[in-house]
Amino acid sequence: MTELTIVQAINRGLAEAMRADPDVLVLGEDVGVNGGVFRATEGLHKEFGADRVIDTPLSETGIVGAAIGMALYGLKPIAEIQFVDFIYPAFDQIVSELAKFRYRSGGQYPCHVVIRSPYGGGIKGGLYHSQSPEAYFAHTSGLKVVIPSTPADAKALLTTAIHDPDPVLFLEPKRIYRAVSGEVPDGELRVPFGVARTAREGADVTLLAYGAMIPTCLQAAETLAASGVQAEVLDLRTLVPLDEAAVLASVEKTGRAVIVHEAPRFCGFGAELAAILAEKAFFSLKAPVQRVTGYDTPFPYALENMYLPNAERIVHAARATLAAG
Amino acid sequence: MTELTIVQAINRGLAEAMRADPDVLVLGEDVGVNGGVFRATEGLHKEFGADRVIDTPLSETGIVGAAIGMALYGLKPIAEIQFVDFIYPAFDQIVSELAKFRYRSGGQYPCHVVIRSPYGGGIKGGLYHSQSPEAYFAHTSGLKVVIPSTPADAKALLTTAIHDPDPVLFLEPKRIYRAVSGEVPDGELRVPFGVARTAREGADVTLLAYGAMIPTCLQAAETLAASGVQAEVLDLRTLVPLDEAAVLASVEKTGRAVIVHEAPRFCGFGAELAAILAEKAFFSLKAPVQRVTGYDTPFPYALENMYLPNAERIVHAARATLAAG
Amino acid sequence: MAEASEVAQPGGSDGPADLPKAELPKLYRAMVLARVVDERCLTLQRQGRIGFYVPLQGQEAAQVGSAWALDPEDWIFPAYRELAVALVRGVPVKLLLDQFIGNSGDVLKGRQMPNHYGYREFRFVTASSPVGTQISQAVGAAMAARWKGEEIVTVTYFGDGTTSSNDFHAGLNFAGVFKAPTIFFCQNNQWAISLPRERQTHSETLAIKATAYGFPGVVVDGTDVHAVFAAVRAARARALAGEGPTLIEAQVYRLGPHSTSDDPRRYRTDAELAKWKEKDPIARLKHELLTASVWTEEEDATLWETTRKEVVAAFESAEATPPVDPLTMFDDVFAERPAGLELQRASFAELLKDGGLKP
Amino acid sequence: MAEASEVAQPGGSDGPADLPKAELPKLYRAMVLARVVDERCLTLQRQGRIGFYVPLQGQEAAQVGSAWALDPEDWIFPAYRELAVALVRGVPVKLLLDQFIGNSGDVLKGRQMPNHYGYREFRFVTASSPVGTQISQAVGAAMAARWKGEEIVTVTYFGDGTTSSNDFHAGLNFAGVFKAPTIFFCQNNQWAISLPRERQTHSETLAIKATAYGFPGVVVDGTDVHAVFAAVRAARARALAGEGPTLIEAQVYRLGPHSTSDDPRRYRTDAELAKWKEKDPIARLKHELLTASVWTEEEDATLWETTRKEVVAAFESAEATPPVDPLTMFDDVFAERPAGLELQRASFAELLKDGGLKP
Ligand SMILES: Cc1ncc(C[n+]2csc(CCOP(=O)(O)OP(=O)(O)O)c2C)c(N)n1
Ligand SMILES: Cc1ncc(C[n+]2csc(CCOP(=O)(O)OP(=O)(O)O)c2C)c(N)n1
Ligand SMILES: [Mg+2]
Ligand SMILES: [Mg+2]
Repeated sequence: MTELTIVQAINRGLAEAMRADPDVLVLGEDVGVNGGVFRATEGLHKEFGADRVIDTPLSETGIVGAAIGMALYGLKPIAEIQFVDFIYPAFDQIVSELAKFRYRSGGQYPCHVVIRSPYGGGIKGGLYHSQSPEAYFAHTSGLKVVIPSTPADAKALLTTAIHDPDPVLFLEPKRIYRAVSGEVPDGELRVPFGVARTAREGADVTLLAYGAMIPTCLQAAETLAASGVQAEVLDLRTLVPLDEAAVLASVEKTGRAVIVHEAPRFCGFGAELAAILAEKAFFSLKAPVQRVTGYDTPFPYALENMYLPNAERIVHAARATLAAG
Repeated sequence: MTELTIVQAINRGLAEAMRADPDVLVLGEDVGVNGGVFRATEGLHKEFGADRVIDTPLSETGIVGAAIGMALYGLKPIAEIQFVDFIYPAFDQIVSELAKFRYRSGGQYPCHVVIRSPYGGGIKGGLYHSQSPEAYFAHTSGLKVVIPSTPADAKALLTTAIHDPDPVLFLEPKRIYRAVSGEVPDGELRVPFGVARTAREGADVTLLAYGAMIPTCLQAAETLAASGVQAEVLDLRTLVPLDEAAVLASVEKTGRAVIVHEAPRFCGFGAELAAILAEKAFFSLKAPVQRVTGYDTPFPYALENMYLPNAERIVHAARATLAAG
Repeated sequence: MAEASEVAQPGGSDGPADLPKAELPKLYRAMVLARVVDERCLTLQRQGRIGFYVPLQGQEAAQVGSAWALDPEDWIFPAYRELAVALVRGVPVKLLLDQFIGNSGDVLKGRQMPNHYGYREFRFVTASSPVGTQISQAVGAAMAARWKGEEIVTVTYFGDGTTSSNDFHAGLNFAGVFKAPTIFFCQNNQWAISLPRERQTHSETLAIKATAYGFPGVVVDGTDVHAVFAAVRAARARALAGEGPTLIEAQVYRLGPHSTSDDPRRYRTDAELAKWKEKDPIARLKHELLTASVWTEEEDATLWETTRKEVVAAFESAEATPPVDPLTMFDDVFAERPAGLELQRASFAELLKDGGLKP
Repeated sequence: MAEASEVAQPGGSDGPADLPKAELPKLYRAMVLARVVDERCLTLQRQGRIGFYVPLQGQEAAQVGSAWALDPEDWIFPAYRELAVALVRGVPVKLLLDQFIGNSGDVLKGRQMPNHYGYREFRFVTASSPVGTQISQAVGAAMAARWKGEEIVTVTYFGDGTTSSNDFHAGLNFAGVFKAPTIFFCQNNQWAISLPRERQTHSETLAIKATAYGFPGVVVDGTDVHAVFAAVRAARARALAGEGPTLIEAQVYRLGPHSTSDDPRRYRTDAELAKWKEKDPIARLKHELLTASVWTEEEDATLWETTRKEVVAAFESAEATPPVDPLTMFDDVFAERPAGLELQRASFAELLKDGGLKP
């Protein structure tokens, strides 16, 4: 066990996977000599060389396109997109190619690319260094979408991703890259996809969240606990595949749900969660589902802290569901 | 009044807008001499010339980027994307630029581009000529998303779009481009955005849909009527802005909702509708919300008719909600 | 060549840059086979027996000449018009026709439109519709092959219009920077649907675009199998010598429509078509073979006849192949079906049983 | 120039390609102002008084020389590093600093990171972060201007790394095909964050990439205001004569970090930096002015001093400007707020009143 931050755990996960398997390689902008703008690939260039830790030209479609070609050929490429806000030039490669290769070829061409990218607010990045576009990818059949919230999960889920036979978008909550640290087991460690984590148990209301919103939810849960309300915090970990069973089990227990994410509300990932509850937990729900999310505006700079869901808003929503039914 | 198909109504709408305003122009692949692969721009090149009906090189990012520049400069460009499946190379321009220009500039640079594009299944187009990606765009704050289902609406909503001060993604249900025809008033005609259309009244269950699913819903409603169930069919027309009031009013009346769309279910537009119902119509709902949608796979070729929602599936879902509560 | 509907593989990579005379009839056979399949499919589409078709007439020499210059181990990243390349690779006609129908014999399980095939076995990567995406993929695969120490090249095929795509730019740029062993084979058939080459880009040639990426671009007459073969051979040698990629522009003409959905009379003249018909690559090679006395008119008549019969037979066999199993719709989204998809499949299976779904 | 923190506009478009000697001190003042703002902002960022900053040191001559060659009616599509261009355009320093802080004086309403400004009034289009997107937009605007019969050009600024972007390719290709009156001004500052120019692309120069689009590309010494001015002047004349676009590669060096988040010592050598420091464009122009006897050391000292004071004063004034009104967060998503957003705004307003939101 070693005490690591999230970004250190990711770095560790990358290094260990590369040591274990010569087919694993990393490519992206500034991932080599510079070690990545967040230092997630620090040291890898030195250890594994420029052929396995590839500094690419400034083209996301080139990065993902090349990674796809490598994966088709049998390597296990890990592509870094510097900020997920800059993934859109590669959207065609991701949606039209990466997600559909296995299917369109009748299973002949699996395409196990991992795309890692920091996402979300909290670093005063304004419109273009703060976005949470997970819903786009979760809606794209054929992609897995993974978002860790702890150092141990960051390493373990990344390891699973690297060995998964399918394409994985691995979104890293940059806001808590360094803010959160914790014990991470040494050596290879995997967490299976599709298994949510109960970050806190509680019987009165379920908070459904992921990534950087987990610490915020835990904080809200503390506040609620002070007034006798026990909130359960479910960390989804993988949005695709989704642990629907865990979501339903928790809400069936508590009868109340508050969904939390940073992305704008309209058609956000929370909509799918609410829809699942409206379909499958309808008779267990005691009150309307609540969503605490970013607003339906682009992500603002100066007002970032007012835009992002905070503990107060979550507490407010939890109280509203408790009062409602 | 003239009897027109949907594609003819769109052609009419374009021609009339161009006649009325010299700042309106059309650009895209094969829109000029060829009149568009679906003939939506037929005749325009001849009438308005190559400077206003611009055949572009094969680059969607170029088309949308150039259209944005034109709009910033004060023109009213209408960009055609040949199939919406090919919009992804322009995703960055749409999501990062078009949708955010007004906001990021503090209101200095409105960006009134209309992007027209055929969407959806029904023409045996397989993975890449059949997709329904409306949820991506509906989740993108700053874009309006419009989908007509009748010839009259096609012309009127397009006219509104061309004169709207904001960017509009205008998705055309190619499956019913020619299958549906109807009376279309001559001359300028607008339908305001954000006002749903009751395509059929009914008190027992609400079918929420848009585009090519409207005829399918109406067909399902006929079948239901034969067994004494009156389905209300609400044609949303504009996904953004959404006529939430109409959605809620209908479901509050019927107490039951079936949401229908062609896109895959997971994180599709139907999720947002279900979420809104789970939040705001919770106490009116008598039964779990149902979604009848494309499956969470890429769009298949040979099995297209089994993939697409059909009247039987809708009837089945409607009966399920009637039996449930 | 035992059967006209299967093409003998070319000889390997270590031959000379000149096509041996004795091999020419083999290339010709491949071109004829492609033409016959093409003509047949256009008819079948009109008859409603296949849903769609993308013809290649006029591009046979470019395709056969380039494919012939490759090693069977080389990877091909095609677009949707590379029928003759697939045939040279050895893909049986029946297998292609299964794909056009989308039946249970289709390796792709009926998932894609006609012409969007691919066969791992033949190192012919499954095509998609969005243009250009295969280009940067081919570069990545070449980098991977080199990393694995395999002495192969990747070849990607695309059209003149596709030089405007995002991945043309990204792919060629990456290839230049990483000296990827990739051959960019552009079939400039003068049209991208209705847009002529001159309005696609203002560059003098398409080949000259390689300058922007720091490697050679060459123009070849794509109706001349020799020129094409030699250019690809040279590019392949260059790539394997570690000198990097080459862009080849093969100048050809699309004699037919863009696809069966297209009507070229809307945008181009009969005169232009007539001019290019004179350069029909099949007539050209036939003339050469006859002149060189390695082929007779009699052999030619027989070839066309037997080929036509074999293609008809192959289609009959494809048409008799059972349809694809509906439940396969839920396979291959992922390696394993996640719980949510499993539920969707179960409800689909139930509907299927109840007769609520029609093909 | 009455105030150092505002730059006098250049003379218009009909002057000669040579910069008149008498005008040189004006260009020098603009460059000094840019340098002073730059130095100040680096300090302010370290002090936590602004959140982020993108310096331009080393690129002043390229920016001032190019902007000086334009007409005030020309439209500029910048990236995020074009501070000196904005100053030449006449944007007051205080207004820029308001943007860096994101206060209520900020025309952008505090919505963007520092350096991502834009001012319709000055025909300086609001920048975004994704690289390259402005390039195809500039082409569209040029086509629009021509359609409206306006005799202007559009100029787009971008870096060496951005030549790899999708919209570089699309924008230049469109411009070539449509002969758009656009100037593509590439500041090759040798680095794209940590990637050196040679590994960004394998082409000989960046300017040569214009060949791929059928129009001229020229290389200029970007530390030489004269060379830059002349190149832009020529390109502008060409564009207005209907002859189409030009790509200009101004070779410069980013003397500072990529941004305040970057540490260039991780990827480049002191020796390289030292070599380029000798070509500091400000020292170079100063030397020329002194040699030509149109400037004295005394004037120079005064200029730096007064400029520093004015910039300090401008920042103090910007810092004293009240914060942006939180409720503006919901404006400008659309021309009018739709019902759903209105509801979100109302609940936000309530939370705000209750104290549930902190800045
Ligand atoms: C990204 C994208 N945009 C548009 C299309 C529609 N489309 C299909 S083929 C084609 C023209 C391609 O021209 P070219 O590259 O010259 O190839 P050719 O068809 O002539 O072989 C177009 C516009 C597409 N398939 N992909
Ligand atoms: C599409 C996109 N990908 C990545 C980034 C992150 N990024 C910001 S600036 C930059 C380098 C740009 O280099 P260059 O074009 O040379 O301009 P310079 O910063 O040197 O002026 C990168 C990679 C971005 N802004 N946009
Ligand atoms: Mg072509
Ligand atoms: Mg640079």
